[in-house]
Amino acid sequence: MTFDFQKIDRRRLLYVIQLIVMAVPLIYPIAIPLPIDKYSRGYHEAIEAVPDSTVVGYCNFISGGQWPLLESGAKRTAVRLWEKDCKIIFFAFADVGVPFIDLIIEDAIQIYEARNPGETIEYDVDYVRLGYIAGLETGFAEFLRDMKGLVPNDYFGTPTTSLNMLENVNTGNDIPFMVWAESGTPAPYGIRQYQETYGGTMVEIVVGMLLPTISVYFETGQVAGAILGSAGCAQYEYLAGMPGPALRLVNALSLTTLMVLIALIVGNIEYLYGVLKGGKE
Amino acid sequence: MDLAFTGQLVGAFLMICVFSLLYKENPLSRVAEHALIGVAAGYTFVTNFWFIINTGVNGVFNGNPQYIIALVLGALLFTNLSKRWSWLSRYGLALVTGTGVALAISRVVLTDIFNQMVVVAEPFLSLSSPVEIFNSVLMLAITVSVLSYFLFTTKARPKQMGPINKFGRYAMMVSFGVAYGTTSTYRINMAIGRLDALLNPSIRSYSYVMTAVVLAAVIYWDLRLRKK
Amino acid sequence: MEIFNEGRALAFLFVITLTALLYYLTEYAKKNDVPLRQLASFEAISEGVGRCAELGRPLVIHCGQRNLDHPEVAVTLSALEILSYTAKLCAETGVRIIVPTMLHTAYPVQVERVREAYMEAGVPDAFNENDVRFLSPHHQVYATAVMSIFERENVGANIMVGRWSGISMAVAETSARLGIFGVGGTDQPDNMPFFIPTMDYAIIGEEMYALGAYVGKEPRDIGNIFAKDVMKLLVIGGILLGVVLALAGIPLSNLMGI
Amino acid sequence: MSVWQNKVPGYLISAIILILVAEFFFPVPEVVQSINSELQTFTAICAAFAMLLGSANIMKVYGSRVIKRSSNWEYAVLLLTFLFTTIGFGLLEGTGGIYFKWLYNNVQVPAAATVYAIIGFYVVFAAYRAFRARTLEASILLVAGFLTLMWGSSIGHVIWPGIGQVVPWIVDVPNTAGFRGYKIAVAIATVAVGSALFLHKQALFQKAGSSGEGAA
Repeated sequence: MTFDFQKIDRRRLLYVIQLIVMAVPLIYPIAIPLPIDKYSRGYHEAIEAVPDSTVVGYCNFISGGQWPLLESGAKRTAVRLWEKDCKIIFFAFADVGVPFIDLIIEDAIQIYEARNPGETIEYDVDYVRLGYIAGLETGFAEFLRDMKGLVPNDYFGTPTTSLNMLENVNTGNDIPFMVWAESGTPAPYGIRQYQETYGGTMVEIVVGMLLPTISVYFETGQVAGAILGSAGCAQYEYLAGMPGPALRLVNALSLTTLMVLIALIVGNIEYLYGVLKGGKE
Repeated sequence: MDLAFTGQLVGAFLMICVFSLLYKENPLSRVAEHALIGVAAGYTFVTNFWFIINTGVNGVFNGNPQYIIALVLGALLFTNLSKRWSWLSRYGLALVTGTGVALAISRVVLTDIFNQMVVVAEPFLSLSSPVEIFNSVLMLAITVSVLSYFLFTTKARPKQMGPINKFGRYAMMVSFGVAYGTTSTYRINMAIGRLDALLNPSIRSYSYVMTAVVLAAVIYWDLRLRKK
Repeated sequence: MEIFNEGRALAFLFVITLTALLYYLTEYAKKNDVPLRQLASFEAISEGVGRCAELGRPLVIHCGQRNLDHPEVAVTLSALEILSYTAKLCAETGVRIIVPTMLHTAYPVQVERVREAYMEAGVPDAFNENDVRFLSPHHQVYATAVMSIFERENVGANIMVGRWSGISMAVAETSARLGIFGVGGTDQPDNMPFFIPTMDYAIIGEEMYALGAYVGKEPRDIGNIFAKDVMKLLVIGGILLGVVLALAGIPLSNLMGI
Repeated sequence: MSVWQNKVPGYLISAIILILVAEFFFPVPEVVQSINSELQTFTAICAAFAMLLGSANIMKVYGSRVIKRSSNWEYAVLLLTFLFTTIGFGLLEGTGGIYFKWLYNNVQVPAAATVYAIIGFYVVFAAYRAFRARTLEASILLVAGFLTLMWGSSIGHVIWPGIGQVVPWIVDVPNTAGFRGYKIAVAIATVAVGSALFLHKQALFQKAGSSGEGAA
């Protein structure tokens, strides 16, 4: 019985330490050096290379639990594009992604107006919202073939044919740049349908777990750059010159990861010590 | 207090209740758990109900009478609640499974078999540096040995192949190690994201108070349980 | 007019070869003995049931997270075979079997499978329908509910088959922490690492499908394994041929028409 | 009777597989294409019914707990209250309703995300307790995992700058190759299950072999 207690207590002790390690950087900012990886650099360079006044597609899958990890990059991307006078078309292929588009737009407008006093963002001039589109890959293929046919009305019920911003936009050829904000499972169909078929430039915002998937497409150049998780967001905040919340998340992540490394080392030293002493564990 | 702020507080309270699982399972974590299952089941019910109405039932009345077949097959699934008639639900399941399997067969051969074979073989077209030669040969060796690890009949896998299979297993462990690293990072990141939501300046002070209350209650229950 | 869609002739040949092999090797297995190599996880299942019988504790088996309407349904079908086998062992030894599930499409099938196993074991009345439980279709809710089943019901063995995603870590770790005998794994690589240290016997990748056939031991199962082995050898041969061709300057993709 | 119970559903599966797979490999007439597209809609509707059945089952399981007053039945009452409240708002207001969305956003989303977040805590404890170099295999897993984690943390780059070269190589070469073999094996098995279902050599509803071959 005593053995059990020991085990439980050690477990709780670890949880408490972890809680502190995670929370402190969230409450008090600290400075940890931040290496910039090639994916974020590619992302930044691709966005900077977008010609002024380009029409940009912005598909959002981010929702729920992944939102805090990726929101910073998602919003700052929209801000940076607006600063280049780009016209953004927001849409989603997952119904859960729709409410989060509201948040991206609202906050991005705030950041934009704070950075560019006196300038405003207007609907149908700087962006339009198309809401949820069903059908995933088949839906996306159809979307790029005949956008106004597939989506007769925008999110607010206005006919897409009467939107000024979309006057000359109806196919993948009219959208030279695409932001693909995923969260969980990778969807290479975006690459297949848009990049391979219409040859536009594509950047992705994804969780860090998808590194192995994204690296394949990055090496072939099908994806010009990617924000990978909160670390990628923090790097983009730095590159785009817009400080934000991702830095504190990534600092917390760095410290907690360090804790995992220490836990691995300590656990194994204990184990080896036990083995050397001849005990079981 | 407006609806949005109340929502934030309720959400924060539930989050703290779930986090209390880290100490021990307790009445508050059970409240959160059951609230979650209840709302989730309700949400599932409602979204699918409206999907059936909008796509199926409306479809029948608006030029797609064939959808009546789908509605009948779907409704037959409910025969599963009875012992005697449960076999009727097999028709709906046959439709669902047949479609799933067929889509898989079509997709998998090209992407997961042929394309993978090609990427192993084609680096050998242009080997320029010793590093490239090493990498390509290593990748070939690993892919083949892992594949041979998954041979199960002794006819296809004689004993002499032992060392190759072992090498394959070791190589897989490298992959699992990498997966362990990236997946762990992601999980930790999720935890940090939740904590950040709790520490959001607009509700931070409430979070502190609620955490203290929940923790006190949980410890109290735990002590009482131990006394018993 | 073309006979095949572009680039798909070879894929068709592949599927047809596999189907033909399945057919003929099943016939072959009916007449001949095809020895299989040892599979540790197969013996581990009866070991788990045995432990539960000794200790008088229930056994938990779950069939993963892939629904029957998903393109990747194959793994769930194998999991269902393992469920039938385990349920029958449990029915024979009087071990209570708890089958939590998050698969709304497979739930009815699971009820039938367990009911049938009890009927075959000759104890149809011992089957308790409420022990096959649809907990929730949501991963996270399911994980919490299963974790509390582990704690409340004093479970003796935990068998995790089928496809598992992120929650596998929580479920497997909880079962290991409570000292529950564990057999499990998943067919996809990303969550496999969590099974290796937490389970007493890990089922790695394709072993899941093989296990589904080991439990049946019918000619059709043996034929299935044998056919897949032949296909794997063909793929290995194809890769090696591709390397030789590549060294001669011919890309394999041209040859395959993709 | 058994024909309708076993054989016919089995033939139905074979027919569906045949017609859908045919479209993938061969240029088929338009009528086949439209049948396939209808089939996929049918499947979606049928799957939605299965979800309803799932919810109905939750009601049944927890409802019987309340009726039998089995242990912890009070929580079952709470669960059913939330369930029916959600259904009530959802049916009255539709899926876009304020209260329906409020319940989803403020009960389900935070609670579910936190259950996920808890896994982040298990990761550290599992690192301490479970990931040990017991065997050569476990050691390989451990070293690769350790390096990948170190690479993922910016502090790792400070401790050892070389990590920036080593880990990408591990990810790109041995890791990718290992997964590739693993994936091919699983893919072959997937096709085999499909073929077996088509040939009626894989059971779906009943245990393999229980009613001889041909049982679906």
